[in-house]
Amino acid sequence: MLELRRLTKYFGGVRAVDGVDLTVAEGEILGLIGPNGSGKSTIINLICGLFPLTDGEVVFRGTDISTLPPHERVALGIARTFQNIRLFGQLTVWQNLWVAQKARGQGRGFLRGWLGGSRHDRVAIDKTLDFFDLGHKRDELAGNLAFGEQRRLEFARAFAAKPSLLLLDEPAAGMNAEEIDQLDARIRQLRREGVTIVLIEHHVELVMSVTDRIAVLNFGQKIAEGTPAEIQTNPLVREAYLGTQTAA
Amino acid sequence: MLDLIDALQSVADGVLFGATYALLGIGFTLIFGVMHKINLSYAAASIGAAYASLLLLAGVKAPPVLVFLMAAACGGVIGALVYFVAFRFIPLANPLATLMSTVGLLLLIDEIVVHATAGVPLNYPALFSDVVIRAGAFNLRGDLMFVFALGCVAMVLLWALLYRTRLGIATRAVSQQPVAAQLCGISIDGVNILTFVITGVLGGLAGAMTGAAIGVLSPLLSLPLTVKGLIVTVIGGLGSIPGAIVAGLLVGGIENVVQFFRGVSERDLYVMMLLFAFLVFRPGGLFAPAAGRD
Amino acid sequence: MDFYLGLVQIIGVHTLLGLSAYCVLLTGQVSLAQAGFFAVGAYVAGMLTVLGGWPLIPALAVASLAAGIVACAVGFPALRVKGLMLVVATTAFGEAVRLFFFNFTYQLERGELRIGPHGGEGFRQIRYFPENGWSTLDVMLFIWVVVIAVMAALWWMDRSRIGAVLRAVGEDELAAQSSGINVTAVKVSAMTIGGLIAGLGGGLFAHYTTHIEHVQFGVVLATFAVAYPILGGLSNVFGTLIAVIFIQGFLIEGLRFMGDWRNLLFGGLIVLAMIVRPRGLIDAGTLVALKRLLRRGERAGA
Amino acid sequence: MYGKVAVIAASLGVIGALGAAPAFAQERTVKITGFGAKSGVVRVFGINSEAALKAAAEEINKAGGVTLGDGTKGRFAIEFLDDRCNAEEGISVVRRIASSDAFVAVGPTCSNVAESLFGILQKKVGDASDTGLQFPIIADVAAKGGLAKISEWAFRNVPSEFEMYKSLFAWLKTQHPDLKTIWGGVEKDFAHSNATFGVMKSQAETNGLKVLGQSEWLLADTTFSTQVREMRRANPDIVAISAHPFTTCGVLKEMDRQGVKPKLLIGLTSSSSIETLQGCAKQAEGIIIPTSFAPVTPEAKKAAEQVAKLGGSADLHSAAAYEIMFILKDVIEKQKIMAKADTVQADRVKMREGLAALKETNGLLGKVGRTPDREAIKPFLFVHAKDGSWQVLYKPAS
Repeated sequence: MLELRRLTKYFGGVRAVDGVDLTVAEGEILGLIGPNGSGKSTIINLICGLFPLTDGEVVFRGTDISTLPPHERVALGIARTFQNIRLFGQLTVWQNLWVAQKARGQGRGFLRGWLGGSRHDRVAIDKTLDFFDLGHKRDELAGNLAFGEQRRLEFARAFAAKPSLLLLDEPAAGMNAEEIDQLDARIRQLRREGVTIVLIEHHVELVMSVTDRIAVLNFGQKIAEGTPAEIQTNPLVREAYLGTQTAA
Repeated sequence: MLDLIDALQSVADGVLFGATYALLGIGFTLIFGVMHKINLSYAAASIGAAYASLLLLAGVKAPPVLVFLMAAACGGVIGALVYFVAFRFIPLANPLATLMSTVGLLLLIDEIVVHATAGVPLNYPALFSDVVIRAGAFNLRGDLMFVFALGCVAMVLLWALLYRTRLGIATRAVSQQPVAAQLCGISIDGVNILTFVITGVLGGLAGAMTGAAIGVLSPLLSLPLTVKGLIVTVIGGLGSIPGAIVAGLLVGGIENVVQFFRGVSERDLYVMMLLFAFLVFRPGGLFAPAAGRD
Repeated sequence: MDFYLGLVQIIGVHTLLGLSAYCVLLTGQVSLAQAGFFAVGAYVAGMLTVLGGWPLIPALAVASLAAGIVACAVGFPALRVKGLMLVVATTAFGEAVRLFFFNFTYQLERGELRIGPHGGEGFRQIRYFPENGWSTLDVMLFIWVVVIAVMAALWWMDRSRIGAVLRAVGEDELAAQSSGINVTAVKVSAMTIGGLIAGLGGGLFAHYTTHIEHVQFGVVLATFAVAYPILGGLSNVFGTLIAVIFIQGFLIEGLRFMGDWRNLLFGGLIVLAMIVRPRGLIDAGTLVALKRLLRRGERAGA
Repeated sequence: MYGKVAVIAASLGVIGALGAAPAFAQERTVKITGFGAKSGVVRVFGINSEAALKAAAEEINKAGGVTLGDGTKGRFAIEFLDDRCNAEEGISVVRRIASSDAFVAVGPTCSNVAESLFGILQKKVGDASDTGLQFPIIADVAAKGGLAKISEWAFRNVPSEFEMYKSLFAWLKTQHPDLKTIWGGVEKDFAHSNATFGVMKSQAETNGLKVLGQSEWLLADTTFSTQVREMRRANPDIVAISAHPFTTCGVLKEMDRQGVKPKLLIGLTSSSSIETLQGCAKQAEGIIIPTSFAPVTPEAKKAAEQVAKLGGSADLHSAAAYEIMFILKDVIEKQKIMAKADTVQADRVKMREGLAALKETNGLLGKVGRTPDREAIKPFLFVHAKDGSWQVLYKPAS
């Protein structure tokens, strides 16, 4: 469904991403891991179109989307969360989803899309909120939520865009064990509903348990790819992690 | 041929006067660098300092040099006051509130000057006003040369202060990493006040230079100088001191060239349109870093 | 009585000016071009009624449209930049508009008189209101019908998804983009709406002051345009109205008894207001408190 | 609501005096409201006008006051409101005055305010289809040409610059037949300067001077070198500058630096004030300006002293305000104005008619003629700057 071909991004002289080839199949959960600064978040940003590519292509469902602006990529079905939470703090929880949701509704009439949508759409937002266990907070300002709730809301907002490909950038960072379990369950549930997921995560247990395949990055290059079991025994991966992140 | 010489002469005059724009630009840029906020009352405070120097020395027959120094000192005091009135008590998270409070202060300073002088233009002393350096068909005004030189000296001192003293290092640390700087024991409040005093001194000098270059002071000046200062700041690139200097001289020169070719009625129209185009198509300023920031 | 009616007219027109900046501020942009759009509206409406002999309402509609088109055209390039860059770019644009009218002369012979804009000397005798028998009260009511219509439209827009989208862009452009919002389109639309409203305000301004000239549309007016919503708070349209009443009603007319002190207080009180209420006179907190009060009242009533 | 307090406070004197006193009281207060700029760069105009109005009112009151329509004596009381040279505020101020018992207002300072103000007045008296304000206003300062034409309720006691420069150039022709060429300088974005410059230019040509060209600058400009260079190149005999003190001084100083020394300098009427001398007395030495005021007659001297005592300075603008008080006194007496709360409407009409009917008034320098356009033809003289003060150069016989 998503294909990255020789994906390359230089910042000045720094090769943040250096010729990465990667394929994500329909319906799978792909884990993207690597030490800090290995280029994981940059890849997400490139898939979303936040920076122009230095070289290579991003192909989504057979079409090259490398030059599309970010909002059009969302319209095609690519949604994301941010590593450092970026909610609309002065909007309510409900409005955060509202903003994201209707962007896809434009096809069904411009006015309706912009003015607030049908009853069906509103119900959909409430359902999403309930699914992410935020129903009771719907009228709170997003900025006033607790940290874990903010993470959930980011996830919910990305999901509200009804994506077929969801890019999660460290959704478990700062969460406690219970919250991570819930996250695990939600990711699995989404996969059952047919959403393809790319997951960047440092939390090894979560990655190992939930993903189908894992790609490992180091210094902007892909150094390994395979099932979780294969990755765990890959010497290259060990080497990449040993010096930098033994604790992981 | 005459036209060419005239055009060049216009550029030269403009560039020399541009030294005052450059000083104002540096002031705006320094405050922006340290606080990430715009101080719209800056040019008004500069003119206010020049006025204060005249009023405080009204009784004595002070030599112009003393008036200039007085203006710089007043500028420093006013700078500190501006910080306490318009910045100190407004939370950092509300940049719009600071923007507005400095607008209020601009109006207040202007009105204080108007009340103190009834809005009447005042004679401002100049040094070397009777000296004209002639080079062929070319004339360079002695007083403008002096103003220009004074501006250069101020810039060099500022550079030395920022890069060669502990105070300067602290200032730059705060502008780059406020939290880390605090952890290293630097008082942000102290650095902020210092920045306002330094920029205030520069502003006082700029005000005095403006007064000396025109020969008269009027509260009419504060609004156009605010606009000029902002223009210089953004053309030079936010936070860039060399940018502000070059931009100040450039704006002074371009203004006079356009006036020479298109006349005064259309001068500002063209300057504004040029500026608009420049900002939109080269938003990073003259010395923009190669890669865009996110 | 006339005095109060006149003051209410001024408040109405300035509210329109403030609301035009409000729309743009919601998307997080400080635009000092609003005075320019206001000027376009004033000159277009004035020329249509005086030179073209048009009735007021179509003239206002065209003026508003013209200012909207100008705003849209300038929005595309200008909104590529943000923050201080945008402030200066829009100042430059606003000044360019003012200077255009400084150089703009288009006069027609009417009997022995020459009428129409005359460069630096301005555009005299835009007397549609008195010539058509409008009393001060009529004018005031007319202005307020327009103001209330605009406020209602904006209030409703604020509550709709558009409002949420505008604010989302204002808070975090990157997140908004990543939520599928075309940020450029939203910002340019906000600018266009702002232009439409400013044009309407400018058209009314030209007619109740009867004379317009370039100096009226300078940086000071542009600053006031953004000062109203900032001072009033961006949580809803009433903040702007309150701020206009505060400035025009209280600081300018209300403090008149202070004599010479009035003008010193003007700037000082603006500073003070910002220190005391950095998020504006009416902020989200005020609204919550008000709602609570209302709810309690309802409960007590029921 | 806020404004009400002030209005009440301000009109309390009138209402109180009228309400409390019996019908045949010996004395009544006649409140005259002046308005103009008392803030911003033109503050000095407001200060001077206010002082002049008060000085004149004091003078009249001392001499027994004004005789009202019912034979009682009235005493003038002056109030002065600030319009900040802003058209909207000027309209507000006049509406405020018109909402009180005032039957006339004196002002404004700025021509752009006058433009708007006169625009909201009824254009033609008795035109029922015109709902403009019916309230007489007499201007003391606003100098832009032809303003009173806008409405029949608008009057001015402002000197006619056309007449002044016409006379000045004619006089120059006789005095300095050797001067052949002239160069102009104009503050382009200030309507008054710009309009007056047109007058200067046409009068110079009429009197056989060759106009070599002109330099232009803006109200708040800071460099004049390019403009003055053009001037130097042309090497004119005369330089005529139509600009207000701030840029007049800026240009004069630049001329000094570049060594441009024309045989004669001419300035704008408004620059014949103390401001120019404070800004650049040395460079302005010798500049000739026609003005409608100088302390040359005993009356004028006395007026100047009184105005100075009240913290103002008498110049051609504030002298006009001073004269206006005496004009108002005459009209009140001639038209039997009552100055009572219940006669306001009639008083206003009478005031307007009285002002319109004037053929001549007494000015500080002599008789002042009135035109059908409701403008004044004031006597004037030519002053020049000498040793840091304005001195009379010549007084044309009028």
